[in-house]
Amino acid sequence: MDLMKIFLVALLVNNIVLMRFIALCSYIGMTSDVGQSIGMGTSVTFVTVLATAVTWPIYHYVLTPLNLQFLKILVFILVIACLVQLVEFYLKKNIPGLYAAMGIYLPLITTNCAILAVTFESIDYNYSFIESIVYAIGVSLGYLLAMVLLAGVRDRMKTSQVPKFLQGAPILFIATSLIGIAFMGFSGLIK
Amino acid sequence: MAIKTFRGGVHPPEKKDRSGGLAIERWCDIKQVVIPVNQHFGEPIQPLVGVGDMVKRGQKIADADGRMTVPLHASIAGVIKKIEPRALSNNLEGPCIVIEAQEGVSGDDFMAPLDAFTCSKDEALARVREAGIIGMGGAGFPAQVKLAPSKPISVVIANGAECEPYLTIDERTMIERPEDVVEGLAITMKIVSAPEGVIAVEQNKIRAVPLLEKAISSSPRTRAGMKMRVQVMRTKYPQGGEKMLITALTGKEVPSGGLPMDVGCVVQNVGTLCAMVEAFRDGKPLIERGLTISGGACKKPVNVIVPIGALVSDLVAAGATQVNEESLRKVIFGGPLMGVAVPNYAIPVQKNTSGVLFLGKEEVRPAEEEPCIRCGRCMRACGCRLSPALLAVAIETGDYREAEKIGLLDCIECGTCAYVCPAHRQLVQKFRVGKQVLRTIKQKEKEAQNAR
Amino acid sequence: MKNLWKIFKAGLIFENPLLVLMIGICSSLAVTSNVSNGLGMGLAMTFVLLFSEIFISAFRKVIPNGARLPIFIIIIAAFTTIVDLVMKAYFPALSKSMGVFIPLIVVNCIIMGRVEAFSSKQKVLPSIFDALGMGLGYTWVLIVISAVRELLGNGTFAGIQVMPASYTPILFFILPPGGFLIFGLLMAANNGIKSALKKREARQAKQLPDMREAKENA
Amino acid sequence: MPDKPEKSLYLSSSPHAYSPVSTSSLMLSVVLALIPSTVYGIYLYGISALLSVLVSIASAVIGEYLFRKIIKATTTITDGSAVVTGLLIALIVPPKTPLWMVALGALFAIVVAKQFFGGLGSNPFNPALAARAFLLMSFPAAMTTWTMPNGMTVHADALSAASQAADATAAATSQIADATSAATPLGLIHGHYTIPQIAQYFGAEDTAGLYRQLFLGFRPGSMGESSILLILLGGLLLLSLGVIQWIIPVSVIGSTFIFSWLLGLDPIFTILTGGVMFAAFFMATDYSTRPLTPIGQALYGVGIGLIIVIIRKFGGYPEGVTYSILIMNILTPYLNKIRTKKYGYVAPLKPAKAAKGASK
Amino acid sequence: MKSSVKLGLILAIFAATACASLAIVYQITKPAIEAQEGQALASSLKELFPEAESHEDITSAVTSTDPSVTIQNAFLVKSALAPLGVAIKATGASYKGPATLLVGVRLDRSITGVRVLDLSDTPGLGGNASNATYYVNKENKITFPGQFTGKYITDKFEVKSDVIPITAATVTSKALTKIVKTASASAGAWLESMALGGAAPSATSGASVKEGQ
Ligand SMILES: Cc1cc2nc3c(=O)[nH]c(=O)nc-3n(C[C@H](O)[C@H](O)[C@H](O)COP(=O)(O)O)c2cc1C
Ligand SMILES: Cc1cc2nc3c(=O)[nH]c(=O)nc-3n(C[C@H](O)[C@H](O)[C@H](O)COP(=O)(O)O)c2cc1C
Ligand SMILES: Cc1cc2nc3c(=O)[nH]c(=O)nc-3n(C[C@H](O)[C@H](O)[C@H](O)COP(=O)(O)O)c2cc1C
Ligand SMILES: Cc1cc2nc3c(=O)[nH]c(=O)nc-3n(C[C@H](O)[C@H](O)[C@H](O)CO)c2cc1C
Ligand code: SF4
Ligand code: SF4
Ligand code: SF4
Ligand code: SF4
Ligand code: FES
Repeated sequence: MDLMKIFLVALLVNNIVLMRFIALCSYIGMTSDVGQSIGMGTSVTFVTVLATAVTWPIYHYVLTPLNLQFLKILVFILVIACLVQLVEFYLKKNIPGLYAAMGIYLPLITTNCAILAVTFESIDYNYSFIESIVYAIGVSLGYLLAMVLLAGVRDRMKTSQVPKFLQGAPILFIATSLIGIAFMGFSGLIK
Repeated sequence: MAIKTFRGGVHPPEKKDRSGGLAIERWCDIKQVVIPVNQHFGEPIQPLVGVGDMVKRGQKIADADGRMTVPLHASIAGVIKKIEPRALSNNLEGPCIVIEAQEGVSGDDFMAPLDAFTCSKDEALARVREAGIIGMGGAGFPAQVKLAPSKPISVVIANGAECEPYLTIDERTMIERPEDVVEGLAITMKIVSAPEGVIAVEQNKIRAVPLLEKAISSSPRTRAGMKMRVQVMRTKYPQGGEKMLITALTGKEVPSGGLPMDVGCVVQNVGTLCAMVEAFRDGKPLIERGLTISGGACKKPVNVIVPIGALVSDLVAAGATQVNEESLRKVIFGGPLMGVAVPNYAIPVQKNTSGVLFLGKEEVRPAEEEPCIRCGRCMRACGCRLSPALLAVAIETGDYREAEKIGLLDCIECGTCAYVCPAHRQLVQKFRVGKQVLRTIKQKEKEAQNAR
Repeated sequence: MKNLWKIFKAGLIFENPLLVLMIGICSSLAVTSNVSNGLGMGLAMTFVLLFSEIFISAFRKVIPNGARLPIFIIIIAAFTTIVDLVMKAYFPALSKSMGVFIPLIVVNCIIMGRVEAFSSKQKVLPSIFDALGMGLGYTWVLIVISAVRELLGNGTFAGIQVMPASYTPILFFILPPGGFLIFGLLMAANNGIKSALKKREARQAKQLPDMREAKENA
Repeated sequence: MPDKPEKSLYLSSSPHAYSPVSTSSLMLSVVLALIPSTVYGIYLYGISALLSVLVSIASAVIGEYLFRKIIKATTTITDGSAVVTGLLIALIVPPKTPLWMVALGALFAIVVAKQFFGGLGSNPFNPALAARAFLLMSFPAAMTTWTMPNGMTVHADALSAASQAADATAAATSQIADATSAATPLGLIHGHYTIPQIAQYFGAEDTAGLYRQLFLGFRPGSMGESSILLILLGGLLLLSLGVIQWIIPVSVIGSTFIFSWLLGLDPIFTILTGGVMFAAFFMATDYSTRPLTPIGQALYGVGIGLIIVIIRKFGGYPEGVTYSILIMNILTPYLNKIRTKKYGYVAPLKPAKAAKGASK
Repeated sequence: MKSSVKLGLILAIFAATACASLAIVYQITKPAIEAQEGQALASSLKELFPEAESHEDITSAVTSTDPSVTIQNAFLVKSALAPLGVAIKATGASYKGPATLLVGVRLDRSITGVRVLDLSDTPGLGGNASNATYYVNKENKITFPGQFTGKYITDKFEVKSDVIPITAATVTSKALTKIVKTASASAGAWLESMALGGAAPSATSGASVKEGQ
């Protein structure tokens, strides 16, 4: 049940995009099309979980014993960068179908803040390995959810006559504000 | 008898009482006719006569080879004055043969009678073609093509729905010539070898029903074992659309992109049936037709039979009807929901002109297009279960793939959606344009594919 | 000199990373529910940006193209860690309230973007001005957003009660949706100003030849 | 005739006839349907309720007018949608909400939730509910302070009997039972009181009596939701005029009923309280924010019901309806993709067949 | 091949330099960070126990009486002469996430005070628990955590009976009350086990604390 709670809080209550403002650039940039938003979202989910599974042991079994916790930022970002390279390489060679679907998004992911945030927070919150993985799944599915929802709203707005001064990014942020208002409804759910 | 209908549709004010009680008049004393050469749906045909030729009534004056063609006949006796492009009721210009009555030129040139029940099928089809018969309900589809289906037919439907407001000519035809309607239905059934014939009549024309039933029971064809009956339909637009009729009567749906024969049906307008009877019984080609002239700015509504090619302005001048020029705002060929607005009424009556409406001030509201409020009325009204509001969005955003999925090509352009839209969205208008665009896109794709 | 000034100015408005280039947004909004956070984040960002640009510009001849990105990342991560440690040591309260967002500076697209686009190709001095322009452009936007949010949502400015006591704070503005709304509006306002400026420039450009002609005629 | 007759003829593409129903007539019927509830609300809460209605409508209409003026767009206040939004806002906030908050909410609804997205028909989120959520977030205390209707007294001792410690309840009930502020039935059930206790509190002899009282509308709450009877009256009017269709109200109310029963809540109590009925008829049916397609609408209604029940059962506050509709609003674009099959739909050919067809 | 070795070498040099310089910075800031943490603790302990001079970490000896509340730290606070009481830093779930409180308990089992260290609940609602100007009792200007001062660990700690809730934030109020109750009970249990202080609370000492506030 505790894992469920971690998951739901990460997914809905503290949605990484809508409530925490993380990974906004890709949220704004990659949602003009539903397919694209799903592609980016699933790619991020995949890499986030993988990254958490790798960085958590590194921190607890390498950095901590060596008393090198202060290298966390440096090490994590490099690990994630390498990981993305490896994943790309692996997919290209072994699962071309998946590569075709995710490949274009992978290079964009290296510096996706959501991934890094999850890896840091799993450490900061003192999560166990399992909890960290569940947290990573929750956060990244929350990212996927937010992406898909905005893509839907954008689809809906295609024929709207948005006032000129709001066209483009401004109205997307305002739409996000309203999606966020709706998401406040989840805020009481997990006590 | 259960009243049948389809899902959706609307019920605009009928306004049929203006002319519904008036007997059909003949107004054939016309001095000049302007006969459009191509009135049918299909390949163009060529004039067979030249300027100055004298022609008899019923003489063939244009024809061509080709499956989708029908010949054209002179509707009055006289002299060919001109062969030139003229404005037509579809707002385009097309070649017309102008015939002027002349002293001393008279007489009919009809074919010999033919018994549809004893002649061969090919003979019968040839007769239908030679008589120049096309669908009189609207589209003008060559009748001999429709009567030679490549699939077995289980029912022939006589379309007496006449769902458009104002129009009453089909109603009058059924009241005044029920025997001819029944005979025409029987002939059609014979040609397509259909076991059943149904005359579909909207409820607001219920008074035609006993007359038709009497005609059926007293018809020699019934005695010979042909099965015919009358079916009352709910008064609702577009009940007369053939897809709606078929579904209401048989429960089957014409498949997307298919034809009525795919579900074993043939649909014929009652006027077309009468024309077929005349073609067999009298050898008379399709040279005249009945139509309703009505509308708020029409001071004298009439149901009238006129020669094909008669200019509406001449009919007015001759006193067949009267127009209130003061309040006249719009002239429509056809009914108010599917008809075409024309810039003036010096335009000839065609084989498929079922009515001419003079609309007045109060009936013409210059509707300003407002934003769609997403009320969904259009979707509920669409007899084809399309989503006009979403279709319009797809077309506006240029997403033709989505538009095709929603069913752009299935739209029968009945205009119901635009009729009900509280925001006065020009829905069907967008779809007409959109269909053209989609067809060209598909054409190009096909070409590209063939090129590969 | 004029050139350097131009580089500096670009980041403030016309190429403002947040409002115009739309990068580095995420970490920015999260911390803007009060002014001190906004200021702290802005300065932290500027610090990392400045030193990353300086170092990368200085070593640009040494850094091989093939290993460019990893080296950039190492440098940026190093300065981010420094900021993180320094804040923990000397501004513990601020560090605590900004949480994970300080470490996240490392992936902020502004830094990688500027380093790639600018300092890896330019000399040290212009890089400094670019970093300062971009950093301050980032900082002022954060301050404006957080000022509006704090004022409306809490009635205070940098923690000091500004609104009259009778003012009922509109909590919406310090909650996340309020942040999105204010940022959207600020972006819209900036768009408006920009298009107005452009129009004026266009008008001036049109007038210029006329004036020249007029002069020539005179 | 001064000029040639044909010059003055209109040319337009068919159809040449239009149904008399217009946007403004639809909006007017909604206002009409809301009048019984509004009048009853004013009867319950007095002149300040009337003021609240007026201020809300005025702010909405003026806000719409000024905004359209400023962005130099056509004036749209005559379509009446701003009136509906304004009226609805007044009906769904606590009756004694300060007027300036009501006005602020109406402006938020019209400007941010509606006009920013392009105005009537383009807004993805229900403006009135966005305003309610905005107010609830902004002024949680004011938005959860309810007023006792005129002439209503409650039996606070019913609640004290429920609590064992006498001194403890004194503090609690003195808060709840003071003259102006009231506990709503929903608030009480959320406070873990039982339905018989609530019945007693409202002076009903038994549970059935409580249901009857809730149905007729004698309880604290927002103006619009008070009387289920009058809501049904208005709803039936809209149904009979064809302004709304049955799918959404039925699926919202039905699914709320079923899910609350499944989760062990009292289903009748659930649908009679918290604005479920009001929202089902007047707010979930908002044209521009609900799905257009029948299947989409059914799923939308079920989704609303499910979220209402989840929030009521597990949520930290009794709020259910507002958020559930707003959340389902986000899904509307996707629900719109679930269409009924068009007339004569034929499944696309299987690839093999299609290839054969193409090669022919 | 050679070039890639060179690449790797340069990369390694950069990485090593970065690590080395970070290590230096870390060494410089480390005392400050630790001092910060220590100071923060000392000053909040001082707030709870004004006479405090030193403290002793007893975290491992104190166990929580309620599994849903975790005890982060526990300290035995001493004046120059004798033990004063126990301070407990405890975390439990609140409306939006974990909340952390510091609770001080005297030897006479009365609460010296409650500090909200970490709370992420909605500002204006649950967030009012850490708002120094939000009073649950307006006449006497008592804040939500303030009302616990002077309570005895044997009290009921029941919201709406002896604990006044924050308006419209019952969830937060109950959650925080539970943390206070658990922390003080755990402190009491530890005191009991060490046989420190009098078990029977003296009425006067409680009253004097109240007046002192
Ligand atoms: C919307 C719509 C309404 C129609 N209504 C009628 C009608 O009421 N009566 C009619 O005979 N044909 C009507 N038609 C034409 C029929 O679909 C069909 O083409 C016709 O009945 C075939 O008979 P015909 O070939 O003899 O004209 C309508 C077509 C459409 C698209
Ligand atoms: C459409 C609408 C939505 C509402 N949404 C809620 C809601 O979700 N939760 C809620 O507590 N109150 C809501 N209210 C306001 C209620 O007046 C309020 O919730 C209060 O609890 C009334 O309680 P009662 O239904 O038990 O009388 C809503 C009112 C309306 C008309
Ligand atoms: C946006 C929002 C935020 C909320 N935040 C809190 C909160 O932080 N703490 C809390 O206890 N309740 C919170 N609530 C819940 C409501 O205030 C709810 O009415 C309350 O918990 C019910 O208890 P009460 O009204 O009996 O106090 C929040 C509600 C909303 C709508
Ligand atoms: C049946 C019906 C329900 C409506 N419900 C709402 C509503 O819940 N909220 C609102 O702001 N406007 C409502 N309106 C008014 C109008 O549709 C609304 O302002 C649009 O959402 C604006 O685009 C309603 C209108 C109709 C016809
Ligand atoms: S990688 Fe992160 S910072 Fe860069 S665009 Fe994507 S989300 Fe924004
Ligand atoms: S063609 Fe038009 S007018 Fe004629 S009957 Fe059909 S719908 Fe009615
Ligand atoms: S015009 Fe087309 S879309 Fe409109 S109602 Fe008729 S069939 Fe449906
Ligand atoms: S009827 Fe008109 S306003 Fe209503 S949904 Fe259809 S297009 Fe939109
Ligand atoms: S999304 Fe760009 S900095 Fe995080």
